[in-house]
Amino acid sequence: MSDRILMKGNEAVGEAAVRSGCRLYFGYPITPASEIAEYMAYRLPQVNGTFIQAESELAASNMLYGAAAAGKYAMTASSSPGISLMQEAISYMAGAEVPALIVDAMRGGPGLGDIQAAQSDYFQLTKGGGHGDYHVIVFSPYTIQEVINIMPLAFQTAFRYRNPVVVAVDGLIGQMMEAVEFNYFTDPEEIPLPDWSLSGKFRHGNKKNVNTSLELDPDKLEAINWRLQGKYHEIEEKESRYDYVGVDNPETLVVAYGTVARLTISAVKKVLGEGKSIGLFRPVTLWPFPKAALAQKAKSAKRIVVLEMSAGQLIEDVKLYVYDPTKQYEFHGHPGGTTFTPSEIEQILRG
Amino acid sequence: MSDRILMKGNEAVGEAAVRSGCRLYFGYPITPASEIAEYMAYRLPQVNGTFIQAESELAASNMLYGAAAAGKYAMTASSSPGISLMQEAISYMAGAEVPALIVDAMRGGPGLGDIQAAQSDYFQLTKGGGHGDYHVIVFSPYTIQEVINIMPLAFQTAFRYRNPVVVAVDGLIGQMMEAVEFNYFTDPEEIPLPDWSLSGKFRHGNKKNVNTSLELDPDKLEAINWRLQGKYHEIEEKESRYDYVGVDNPETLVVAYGTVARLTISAVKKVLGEGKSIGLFRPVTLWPFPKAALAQKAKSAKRIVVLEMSAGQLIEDVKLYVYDPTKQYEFHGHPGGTTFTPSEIEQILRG
Amino acid sequence: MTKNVVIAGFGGQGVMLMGQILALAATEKNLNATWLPSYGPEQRGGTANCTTVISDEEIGSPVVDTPQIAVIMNNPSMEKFEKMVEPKGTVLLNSTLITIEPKRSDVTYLRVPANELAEQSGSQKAANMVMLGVMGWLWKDTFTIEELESAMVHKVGDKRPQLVEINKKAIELGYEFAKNIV
Amino acid sequence: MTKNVVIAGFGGQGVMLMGQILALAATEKNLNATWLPSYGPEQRGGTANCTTVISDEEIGSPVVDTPQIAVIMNNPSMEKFEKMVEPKGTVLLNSTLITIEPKRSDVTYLRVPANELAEQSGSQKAANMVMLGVMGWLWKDTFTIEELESAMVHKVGDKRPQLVEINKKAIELGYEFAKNIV
Amino acid sequence: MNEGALKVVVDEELCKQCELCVSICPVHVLQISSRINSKGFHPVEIFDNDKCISCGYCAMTCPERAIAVYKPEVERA
Amino acid sequence: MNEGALKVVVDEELCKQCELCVSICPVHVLQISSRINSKGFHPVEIFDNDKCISCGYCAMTCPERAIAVYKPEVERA
Amino acid sequence: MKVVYERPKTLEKVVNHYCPGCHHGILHALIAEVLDEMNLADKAVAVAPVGCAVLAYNYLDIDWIEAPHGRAVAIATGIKLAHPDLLVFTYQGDGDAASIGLAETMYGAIRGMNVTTFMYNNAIYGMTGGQMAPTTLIGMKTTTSPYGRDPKREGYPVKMAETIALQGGTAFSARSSLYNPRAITDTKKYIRHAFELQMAKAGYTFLEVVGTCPTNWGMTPVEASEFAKNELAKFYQLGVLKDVEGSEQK
Amino acid sequence: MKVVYERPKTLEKVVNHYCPGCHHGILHALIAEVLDEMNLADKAVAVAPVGCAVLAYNYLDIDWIEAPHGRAVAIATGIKLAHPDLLVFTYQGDGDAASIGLAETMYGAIRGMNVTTFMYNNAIYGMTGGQMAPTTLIGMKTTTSPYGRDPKREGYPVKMAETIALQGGTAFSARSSLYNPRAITDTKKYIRHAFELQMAKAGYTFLEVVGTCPTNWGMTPVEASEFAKNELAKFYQLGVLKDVEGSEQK
Ligand SMILES: Cc1ncc(C[n+]2csc(CCOP(=O)(O)OP(=O)(O)O)c2C)c(N)n1
Ligand SMILES: Cc1ncc(C[n+]2csc(CCOP(=O)(O)OP(=O)(O)O)c2C)c(N)n1
Ligand code: SF4
Ligand code: SF4
Ligand code: SF4
Ligand code: SF4
Ligand code: SF4
Ligand code: SF4
Ligand SMILES: [Mg+2]
Ligand SMILES: [Mg+2]
Repeated sequence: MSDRILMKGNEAVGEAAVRSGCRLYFGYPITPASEIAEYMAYRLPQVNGTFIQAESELAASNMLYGAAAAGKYAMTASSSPGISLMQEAISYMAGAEVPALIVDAMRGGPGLGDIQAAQSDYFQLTKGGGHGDYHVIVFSPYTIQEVINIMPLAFQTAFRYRNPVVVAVDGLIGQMMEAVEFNYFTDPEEIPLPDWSLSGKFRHGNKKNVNTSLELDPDKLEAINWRLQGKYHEIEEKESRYDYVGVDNPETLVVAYGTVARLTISAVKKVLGEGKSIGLFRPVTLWPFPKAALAQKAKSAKRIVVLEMSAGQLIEDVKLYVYDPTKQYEFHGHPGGTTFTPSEIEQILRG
Repeated sequence: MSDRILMKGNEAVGEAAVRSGCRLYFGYPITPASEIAEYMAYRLPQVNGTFIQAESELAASNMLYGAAAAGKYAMTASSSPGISLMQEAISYMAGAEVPALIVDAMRGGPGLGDIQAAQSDYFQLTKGGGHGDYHVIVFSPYTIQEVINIMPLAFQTAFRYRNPVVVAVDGLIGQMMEAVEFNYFTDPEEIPLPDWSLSGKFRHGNKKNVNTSLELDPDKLEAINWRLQGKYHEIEEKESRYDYVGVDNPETLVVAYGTVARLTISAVKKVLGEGKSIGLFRPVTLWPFPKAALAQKAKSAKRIVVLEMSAGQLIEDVKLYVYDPTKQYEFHGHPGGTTFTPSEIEQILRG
Repeated sequence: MTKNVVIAGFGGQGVMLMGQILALAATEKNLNATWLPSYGPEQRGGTANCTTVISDEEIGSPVVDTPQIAVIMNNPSMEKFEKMVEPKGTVLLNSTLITIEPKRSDVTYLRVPANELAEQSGSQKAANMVMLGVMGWLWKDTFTIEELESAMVHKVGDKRPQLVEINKKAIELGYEFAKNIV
Repeated sequence: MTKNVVIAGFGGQGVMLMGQILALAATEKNLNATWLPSYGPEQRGGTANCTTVISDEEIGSPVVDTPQIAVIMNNPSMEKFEKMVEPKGTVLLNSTLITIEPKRSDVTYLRVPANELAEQSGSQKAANMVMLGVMGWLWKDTFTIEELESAMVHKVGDKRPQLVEINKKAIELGYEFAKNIV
Repeated sequence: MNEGALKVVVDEELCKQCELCVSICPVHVLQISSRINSKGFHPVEIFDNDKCISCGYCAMTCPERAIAVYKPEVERA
Repeated sequence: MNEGALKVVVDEELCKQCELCVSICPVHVLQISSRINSKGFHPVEIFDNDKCISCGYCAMTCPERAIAVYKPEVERA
Repeated sequence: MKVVYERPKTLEKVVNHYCPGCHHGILHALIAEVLDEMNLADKAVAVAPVGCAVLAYNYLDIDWIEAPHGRAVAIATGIKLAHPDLLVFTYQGDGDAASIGLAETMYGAIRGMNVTTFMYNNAIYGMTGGQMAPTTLIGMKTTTSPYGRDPKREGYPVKMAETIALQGGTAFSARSSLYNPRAITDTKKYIRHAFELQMAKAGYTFLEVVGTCPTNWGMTPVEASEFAKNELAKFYQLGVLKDVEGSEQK
Repeated sequence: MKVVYERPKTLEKVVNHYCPGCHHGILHALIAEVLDEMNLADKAVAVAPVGCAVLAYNYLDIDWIEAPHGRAVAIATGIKLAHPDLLVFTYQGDGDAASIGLAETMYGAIRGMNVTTFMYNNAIYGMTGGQMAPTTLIGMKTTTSPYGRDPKREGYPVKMAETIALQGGTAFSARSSLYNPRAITDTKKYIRHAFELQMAKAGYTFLEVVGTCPTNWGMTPVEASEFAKNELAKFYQLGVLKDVEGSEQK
């Protein structure tokens, strides 16, 4: 028998976190993310970890804030309304440079909406749903296997840049099962405690550590902000990730991420088989957005098709980054928890 | 003696609300918005209104939600971190079409930041800091007099479209004093109670009213979302507002809003006097953004200068809406609570 | 090779489990597999369905709009899914419960008296396992009935060992039934 | 006509009030006026300053980076604001407290023993009113000393009527002092 | 007195076969019927109208408020 | 015993002239001095060292912890 | 024949979405009965929670609003202050009122708002599929306390009626249940009393109702009612904790 | 000479930003003294609030984090679970801990987290300039209760130590003050006891400290101390409300 196992997306999120070295989970139940918490409630005690059901998403995100500031791989997960409640904490963590990991299984909105998969929180995640000039790094895997591959990277990236990271999935990835493989297991003891960690002075050379996002002197705060902008720039340079399937200089460029990209891939392959000059550009990081790569791939394209499970958010960035008014832009969206069907996508791609 | 009085911006916000017919205020103190609450705590009891110091911004925004859903002019005010805490409620109110009014006196971020004036929450306000495909209408006055003129319009617009409205000011407008005039006073008794109001069946023909943002059937939720998008489109058509000072076909187009626009105006006039072909485009609504007008004004411009008290947010929209890669875009920002000085702006404008 | 099936019925009929066992059997044969659930807007009770795709290649979409096979366990699902099956596809219906008349001429209908056969296996509730047996026959070039049964045991055995024998019986009854009528 | 002044000192020296009274006096003359406060990063104690602009036209920026006049009440403010005053501008300094030597030759310095004069008026704390009197003289073509005093009464009278007389005295002392030295 | 009329009338479409009424009835006159409603439930029925004391307990307990209870008018002696 | 040494030593830069120590001293030996520190406060001083009983109340009460208190060693008789 | 019981007028005649035997339905009906008896249905606005009762607005023929999770009392506060003549109440789950919404609920009591809260305590998060609630008993297994609630790991059950009773603005705080006709009668009495106090502007009124969740407890409805009686109502003692009017103090 | 009192080692030698005579400084010093005496400074992490104590991290020579307004106990929970061997405490204002952060504070107690909270009760929002706090006394005028706190309009003062004492996971809940040497001594004793209980993993420890705000009360420091003694400490009675160890129950 192989090492491949059939696993639910949400459970894979949990197992991947455990194998990345995460031993602290703070969460509040919400469909369609609850199984992540449930899996962790069951799994963490087996590996000497701690699962806490917080009293709210506010509390969960602030517990996470504390644990990550203490230098540990820690996480929370929620879905759209719960993520809205975390915006203050996220802005704080960005400002105080705390490497927290947040999984967002997006669902239909606005408001209570429904509990089906959606991508209507692209702006919230990429433009800063909270206040201030900050960015969180947003990974957007499109299969359960990619979730598994990205989780350790997500933790490492958070710690490398001391920045909050969001892994954005959706109800569909979370609820489906797929045959997957885990080829890593990191012992948390082997993850070094950073010297900035709040862990008691005795753990870091008896010099006190302070973690704060406060700076009452506006000139100093401006300087901090420009330093943060420098960091964001470095992240844009180094961490923009994307995937591309198609011909080299496509006439039609399709842009989609996450679940929609997955639904699109077969359709793209099909019309490729029919001889169409087409390609699918799939941002793997939504922020930093792989701008340069997109602009490059879009060079040859006359028609740019953006598919999202929203009323049109990614499309704005695509236009901004391609920045060529001579091209034809086409947007197709499903806001509110409905998904594209493969045949619908085929029809769109055929034009 | 004239009717003009010297008044603090934050107090003017309160007085303008009272004179617009608002008798319900729910707020939580925060610098630099606290005087709005303080003014209302003192003023509302004089006019039979109700001031409530909520236990938090979450509570304040939800009290507001209830009061506005009950069909009354009601408001809250806060500043950046407090506005982050309102994102869930704002998304709900947009989804449930509740005409609430929120004043945001923006301050330096991210996180706790400082308490000085800033404009770093442009994205949060205009792209939806909360989850889902929604928009709030955002007014951005640049003087205390304009605050006074906009407040009644803000309430009326909220009710006309059943949509949350934000009046975005900043610490500078809130803290400064200026000679202003009030030329209206609406008796709240004269504002008709909408038929959708939650006010007891006996007040609306004994047919029950339900206010909800929930729709568990994704097809129906998608339909609701497209209807909302239709409303947003109508608002974009009808409610985009801007102001322009300068020559007709400027070579240099400056774009700025709120306090920065005000600081810029004298400088623009000065260099206009020196014979420079220049103009200041000032969006008065940040959403809906006056796209068409901007694109039109930008036609002649070779150089487009965007000034913001942020690390660069408005600039993205300016590029997106002007959408002309042949132009030269210039961004100057002050994130973190510092302001431009008039001479700094002059220097920038001279190029 | 890429195969897919949609399985639909009431919440309590075990349609989710069926789809999962099929996906597991494929996984245990080192194939790729996806299983995708879909619940109706009603939280509890109501209808539910799932889609299983198995393949020896990477699976593109786990969402299938024109399934090769539809396993249909009740009337409401018949109304919804009969029309979605691809031309020349197969509709596998629980004839014990479904009273709606088939409407298409371009698909093959297999009427399985699943509840009755289930009762023979020892429990009314094993109707889903009967249908699984039929699926085993239809997908017999992918896995053997023993492999299917072993996937069932891996899925169910830990939590409810008492059901293993009944389920095996039901799978076999379904398999035999299919063998005889197909 | 557009006039502006920056007033700076310790938190408790009443610099904010000075600026507000000037703005109010202008408003009561139907002029436009803005008053803009600025507190140091320290919440309490520390330094504070404000800017008042008055004009018969619409006022552009309430922020002034090269003020025509700076009223300086303590040493830290001297270090910060002396250099900002526009060439040919006026630096009005509280000579009772400021020990720093003036450094510029392109501005006019007016040294006012504000605390001493305030004491003559009845209260040490009225040093700001003395300075206001001096401002009244400097801006005498905009409003009369009576108009300035009346703005002071409108601002202070309701809350602290007991201060009105002392303040008036102090304003007058400042005004007279200015008249004699300018 | 209207002897024949049922003291307990069940709205069969509302019943979810939870059996709370059956378990609470002090005189044990309720049972699950063999009929089936459109949601697939077998609604409750009264099988011994005479014994029913019209206490209303079943109605009070029914989460669906599927039950109405009546009491024969007492004839004046 | 080191007779001349002060029992109460005030760090004058830290003192904010709040007078809590002055008000709490059971023997009333503290007062506001005429000196001025860099923040503009007149720091507290002890004016009657002898009377001071080294109870430490002033130090405990001082929000700035600007006060240190010492007690003369008791000489063995 | 005399009517002993007929479906209350204010209870909409639709099949609700609750699981068979769930006590949510009983509580709905009791509220409807009291509204009918007090003739308040056309003057009432209710706030639905996020939780199993999220669709409660489909079941009572009065004005409704659906609140964000936990914020029901804040929403109710806004409505009440907009129209002080109305009867305003919130219908909440234990997770909604005592976990994510704890502060809002407490401040209803602290502020002495003239609104009424019904908190359905089923010791579980029903809607989301059986996670631990603040009220989950020690030892109970839920999907997020799979090893049984251990106070060292999962903390202690919250006693809301007691905590609310302690706050200054509370006019009435009580706990009741629905497991038998006697308990149901008590609950109805408390509902009426709470509404009367609210209309008399006496302050905040709070009723914790110990209910069931057969589905997530993995029990039949009858077993669940037994569990409510023998386990839940043992730990969460029934009765009046505070009543500004009565002497029924504990 | 023998040292009666010298500045504690852990209290950084900088001029703090508090107003003259504000009791915040006393509480800081006492915590520093206990940390020194228990030798815990290098094992301690503290959480600063949003409130006048927002810059507390400048004053004690230990690890610090500055929490979002009200979320201090949640932050402390995260830190404590990351490093269970540490001493973790929050230093909060009354607005921070009892208004916006009420749920987080309560859940420290409900969960029985091994962290300690110091809540400085000055009956006002100091930092933002004197608005009403949850603890503002009836009748007190503040900038947001300009007509004096009227419970019908502004609700009732919150008694945190009592409310916290009621929760299952609370090991220690007490109220003390700083208006004279006796009160200061008691406070220090409680701080030490709370830290000892925390290190013994006894559960949540909570100390409400009745302090002053001369600035926003419009009083001299000496008047403010008198007010704390004669008014605040009358309403907010001092003493131990719960102690899992002692018998000092009320
Ligand atoms: C902000 C937010 N967090 C979480 C959820 C998910 N959620 C929906 S209902 C619920 C709990 C319901 O439990 P309870 O309040 O006890 O009500 P019950 O269903 O048990 O009646 C949760 C956590 C949500 N919708 N919104
Ligand atoms: C989310 C948020 N809301 C409001 C504020 C503004 N704010 C800062 S401190 C404070 C209250 C402080 O009062 P308290 O907690 O009693 O502390 P004190 O200053 O009295 O010691 C408030 C409301 C903020 N910074 N963040
Ligand atoms: S009314 Fe009473 S006796 Fe009659 S069936 Fe109902 S519960 Fe039984
Ligand atoms: S209690 Fe109601 S729903 Fe339940 S079985 Fe009886 S009649 Fe049916
Ligand atoms: S030590 Fe005691 S006696 Fe001496 S000055 Fe201080 S308070 Fe007074
Ligand atoms: S208590 Fe301290 S700060 Fe206050 S006056 Fe005395 S020495 Fe100075
Ligand atoms: S899940 Fe539980 S609480 Fe919710 S309706 Fe079903 S039985 Fe009732
Ligand atoms: S404002 Fe009040 S609480 Fe804050 S430092 Fe000053 S006196 Fe202390
Ligand atoms: Mg519950
Ligand atoms: Mg306070």
